[in-house]
Amino acid sequence: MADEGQNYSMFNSRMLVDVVGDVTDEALKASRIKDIIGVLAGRVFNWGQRKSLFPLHLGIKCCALEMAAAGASRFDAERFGVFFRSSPRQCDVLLVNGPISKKFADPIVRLWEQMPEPKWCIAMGECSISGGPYFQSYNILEGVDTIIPVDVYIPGCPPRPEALIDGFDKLRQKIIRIGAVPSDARPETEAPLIIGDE
Amino acid sequence: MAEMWISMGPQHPMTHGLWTLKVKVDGETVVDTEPDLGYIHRGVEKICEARDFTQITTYCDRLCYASANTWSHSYIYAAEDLLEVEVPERAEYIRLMAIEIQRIASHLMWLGAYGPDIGNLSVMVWCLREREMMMDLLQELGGSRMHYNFPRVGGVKRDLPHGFAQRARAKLKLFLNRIQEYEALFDESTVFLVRSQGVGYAKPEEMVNHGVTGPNLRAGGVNYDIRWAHPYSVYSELDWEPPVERSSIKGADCYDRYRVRVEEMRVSASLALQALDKMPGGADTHHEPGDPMILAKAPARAPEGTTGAHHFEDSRGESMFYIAGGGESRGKQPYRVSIRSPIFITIPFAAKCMIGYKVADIPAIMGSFDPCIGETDR
Amino acid sequence: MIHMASGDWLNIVGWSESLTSWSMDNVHDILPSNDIDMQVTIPSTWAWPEPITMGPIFNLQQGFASIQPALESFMHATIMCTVVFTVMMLTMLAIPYIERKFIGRLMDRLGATTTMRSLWVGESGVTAGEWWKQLPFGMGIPIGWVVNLLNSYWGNSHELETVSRVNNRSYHGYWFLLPGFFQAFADFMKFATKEHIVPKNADKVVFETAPVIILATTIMVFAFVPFGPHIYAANPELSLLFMMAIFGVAPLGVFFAGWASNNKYTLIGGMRSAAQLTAYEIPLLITVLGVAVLSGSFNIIEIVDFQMGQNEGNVWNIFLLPLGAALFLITMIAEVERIPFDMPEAEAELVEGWWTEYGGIRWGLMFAAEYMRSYAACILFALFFLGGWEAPFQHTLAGLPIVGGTFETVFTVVPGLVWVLIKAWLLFAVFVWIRASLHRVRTDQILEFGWRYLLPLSVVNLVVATILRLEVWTGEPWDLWVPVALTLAALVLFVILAIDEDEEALEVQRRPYSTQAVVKASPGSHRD
Amino acid sequence: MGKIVPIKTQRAEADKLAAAISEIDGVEAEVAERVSGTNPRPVVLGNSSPESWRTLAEKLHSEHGVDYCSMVTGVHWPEGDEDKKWEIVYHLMRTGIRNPPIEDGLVQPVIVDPSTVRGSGTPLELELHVYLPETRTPSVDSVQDIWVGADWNEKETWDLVGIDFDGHQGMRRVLQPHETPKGFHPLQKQHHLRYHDFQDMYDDSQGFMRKPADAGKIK
Repeated sequence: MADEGQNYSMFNSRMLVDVVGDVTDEALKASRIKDIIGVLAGRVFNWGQRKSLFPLHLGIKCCALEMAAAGASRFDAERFGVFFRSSPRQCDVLLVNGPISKKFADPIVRLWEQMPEPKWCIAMGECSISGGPYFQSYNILEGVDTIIPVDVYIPGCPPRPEALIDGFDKLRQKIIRIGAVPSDARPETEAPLIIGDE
Repeated sequence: MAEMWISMGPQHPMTHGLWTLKVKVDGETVVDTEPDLGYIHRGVEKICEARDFTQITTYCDRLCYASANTWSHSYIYAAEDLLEVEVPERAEYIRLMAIEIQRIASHLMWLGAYGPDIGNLSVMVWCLREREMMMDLLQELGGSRMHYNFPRVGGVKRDLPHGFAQRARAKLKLFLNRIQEYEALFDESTVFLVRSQGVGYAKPEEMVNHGVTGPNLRAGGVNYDIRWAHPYSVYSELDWEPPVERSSIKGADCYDRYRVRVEEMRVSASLALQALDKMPGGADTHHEPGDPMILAKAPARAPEGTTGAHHFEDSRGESMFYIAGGGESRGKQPYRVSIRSPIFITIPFAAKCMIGYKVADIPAIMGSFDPCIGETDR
Repeated sequence: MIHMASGDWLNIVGWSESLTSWSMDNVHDILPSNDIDMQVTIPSTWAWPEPITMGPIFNLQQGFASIQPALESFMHATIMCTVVFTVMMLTMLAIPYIERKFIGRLMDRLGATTTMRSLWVGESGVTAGEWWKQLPFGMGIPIGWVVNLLNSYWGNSHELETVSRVNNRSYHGYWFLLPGFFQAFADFMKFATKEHIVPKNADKVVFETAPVIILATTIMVFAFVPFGPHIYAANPELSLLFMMAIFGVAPLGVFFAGWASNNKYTLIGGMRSAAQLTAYEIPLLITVLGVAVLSGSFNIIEIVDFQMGQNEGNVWNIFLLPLGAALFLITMIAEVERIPFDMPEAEAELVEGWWTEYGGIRWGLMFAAEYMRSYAACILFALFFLGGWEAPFQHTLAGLPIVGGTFETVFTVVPGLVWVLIKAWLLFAVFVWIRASLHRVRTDQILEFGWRYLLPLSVVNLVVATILRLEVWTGEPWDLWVPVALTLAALVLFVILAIDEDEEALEVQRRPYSTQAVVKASPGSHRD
Repeated sequence: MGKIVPIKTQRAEADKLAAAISEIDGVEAEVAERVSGTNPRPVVLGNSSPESWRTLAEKLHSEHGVDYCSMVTGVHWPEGDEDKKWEIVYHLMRTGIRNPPIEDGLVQPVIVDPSTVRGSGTPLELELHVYLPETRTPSVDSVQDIWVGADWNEKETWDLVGIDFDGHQGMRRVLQPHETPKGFHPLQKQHHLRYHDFQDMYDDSQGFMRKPADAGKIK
């Protein structure tokens, strides 16, 4: 990752690292060790990524209470590794649980940008899927997918906590199928997963 | 340390919802605050002008999502005033019970959110466990977990389901002795007392002038309550007393607001139990949906020039609906619906209360006023 | 070794010493005798016409003798460091497991339930297909057999088992698969593969080095923590001072992280943590000094042996210095920044406190470092106050008439390491219990509590320790009345202090703790 | 049984207040009846001219103890008759709340017994209408300094309905995004909701074909 903005004062042997890096990479590829490591490590990292999905502690409207109920003791989402963090840097899933008004459009895009790759977006509830009961309003965007690429849609107003946990299950199935690739590298043919219609 | 503006941004664990509090901080003490609302403004008043009277109840459920029933009832009473409908006695008792159970669920949601604000996570999970009990009861009445669309103009569409009274009594009695668990976790922990007593003072006269009502006002030692000042429903038939807290000299602080809400949960539980006992026709009889015992015939159109207004004691303060009739499609839709949100008026007051306290007190003070941003931004 | 530590068959230090010295002697013998002096000649080629000869570079035989002791101690140190590090890392895995499961139980819920089984089970029916076929040279085939075998017996090929896991609360795998134990693995694997983001106008060099400081000092603490009488990486004469010094460096890294992320929240979080840790460093050191004074030495192993020794102290320090134990617990909770002293990383108002801007592996490592510090705190409490690797009532049980024999064999067979770990894990459960029941104390109240209450109390504890050591201790084990009297006094005092209801305030319905926010808030002062 | 404020005392107090207000020129008030559910409630219904509104508000606050402003509503009547194009409704209340007295360092909570409440302590409900003729910039005197509760109500009314309040400090948009264009006040009748005239929207359940051209773009 040769980012030119580095002002490391330490020894910066970018050129040497690049050369050595390429040579060893070629050697590993030739000896097929890269495949072995790639496949085995890929399985372990895929397991790690899908078993610990940290959603962002972001409550917009009513679905936020269902998100809290899912985190509480009756529906306990933490059984599946869902642990709510409040800083976007430490989250993988942006759980959008309410209508996106024009005023909140660019803060939520900034939140999405702050999250490190690989990241996913779950649109929870009618308001984030299509504006919900407020689709005619002058101040509401018709769905989060107008501004953020969405991976899993959970219909319902509000969806029951079981549906939210099933949404996380759908996301885990997606990760096991496609792998934890960064959000911009995902194949275009990815049809949105709508729960309950298959 | 030079004074600097911190913006406790739209996404922040302290805000129970989406709003920004810009705080000018000098070191650790708060010098000036400025709230910025409107992040989930969705123009409900404009949308209601294109809906007819029964469709609007769904929007009023979704105003304050922690206490959906109280808000839909607040609208229904205003609509009944507009359409001049006489509500049968049994429907009033069913409504009162539904409102009081919803008030308990709303206060439990507040207590669950107030715990993590001051740092204790297990309170949230305990309170949500009890709230699930209350939501089960309301789910039997309304059909879904959070937004019930339960009242109709002129009464209640469905009567109590079979065996509801017995289940409700069992759950409410179990809840009454679960409150001791929360009080043990809060009142007997010196850390909570030190964190909440003496923080966020507010005097009753100042609160009334600022438009703050409800539990926040009663915490100041004044027993003003819309349910007896501007009576509605059948509160006059039941034996109850609005809980009042003996505050400190300088006014009501976070500890008083916490005490008042815990007492109010007990009063609401006893009100719901009394409503079940005194239900005309008995709580175990079951009428068919739409039976005149529970639902009166209501006109669908409001002619031009008629108005309806109702002040309602919501779990966060006084909520009010003012409806002007005579809208489109020959009066089937209202011309103008105006909604008063208690928290929309309380947040600027709470922001002023914080001046002089530490940064760490901001969630304690803001949390004690029980903000619910859904109703604030309408 | 100045002091022959108590006997324990798991004598890793001894084994590694004998191993290195045996191997070094053999190497010494195998080497060629001293008459061959090494000479190297490079034949001539077109570049250099005549051959180049280099004189005796290095006469290995005599030379080796001079470096053998240094090489030996270096080998011994590396072996011991790796052994202690692996022991620490493996046993530390229980810490997140205890935290997640115990706080889940206190919160009336299950907590994490990931098991190794989920590696081959896939996600409710969706599996990664025949992934092992992509391995070259047919290596995948045996893996395929194993996965199919596991799937057929404990996998999801059983239709009845793919019950919806959402509502079936009993479905979390078999107890012997330790459900939830591998959640920490999964979290760390995920942290390792996250994108690394450095905020644009952050102070890059400091932003990168802060996690290194925190992690390095936390691991260095374990160099001096003995896991058993003969399991330690280093055992200098003043190991206690070394460890306490290193323990105190991590807040510097916390402050660097707070400063470098160029974010108002982290700046406040960093300052708060620096203030809090300085306020609690001094009472901690004085309390530890009290323990050292009572046990008569600064070497942690000698402190534990003093508590264990038949002919020395033979009483655990918790019964001699109950006040010291309580102070150590409180200051350690503040030192590792757990609730109720969690202000620097306060969820409610500072979003995440000083590590808001860190994500990915840096945050993962700091998250692990925080657990390591709590683990070190628990082990230290076990060593200083709960008699380290001595089984509870070891000598009295062994002395019992009939049953004594079995206890005797049990205590000899079970190594000291096991007792240290049990005590440390139980103590971490107390940490989690405190986290589940207390609220977060405000920063100025934390500092004020630290300076006004803990500091004088720790000095009192030091005075009690010196009096006990000089006046009451007569060289041989404590006679019984001393610990009993001290513990009883401490318990009575605790009960009296715990009753903090102010009757007069209660019956007049005044509030016991009404304190002013502007005026300094302290518990127990009754003012309206 | 539960104690509530008896209707008779409330109506008597309402009549007294209505009579007192009617004396101010430009203001006429009478006691109307609002029935919600089963309980009738006397409400002092008055309308005042824009000029005499400020004096009415000060008199209410100082003499009649009306200490609580519940809500300010703005209504736009484009087809209304000539001088009633804009309407502002003030919902006020007399709560009769005093700070609880303090005896020997202890606060004695004020427990009002509703059934025996008399005189100026009886809670009352007022609803005052102010009508404005057709103007590009409708405006009324602000009551921000009399009832602080009306402060954010007035900001919201200007933000959504467009009625300005003279003498209001810090008038800004509270609910709408700060960058909304100057003259845009959505609750005025000339603005319509999206898909307002797509009546056949509802028979085409997906409605995708009829999405407006600017779907998906942030407006």
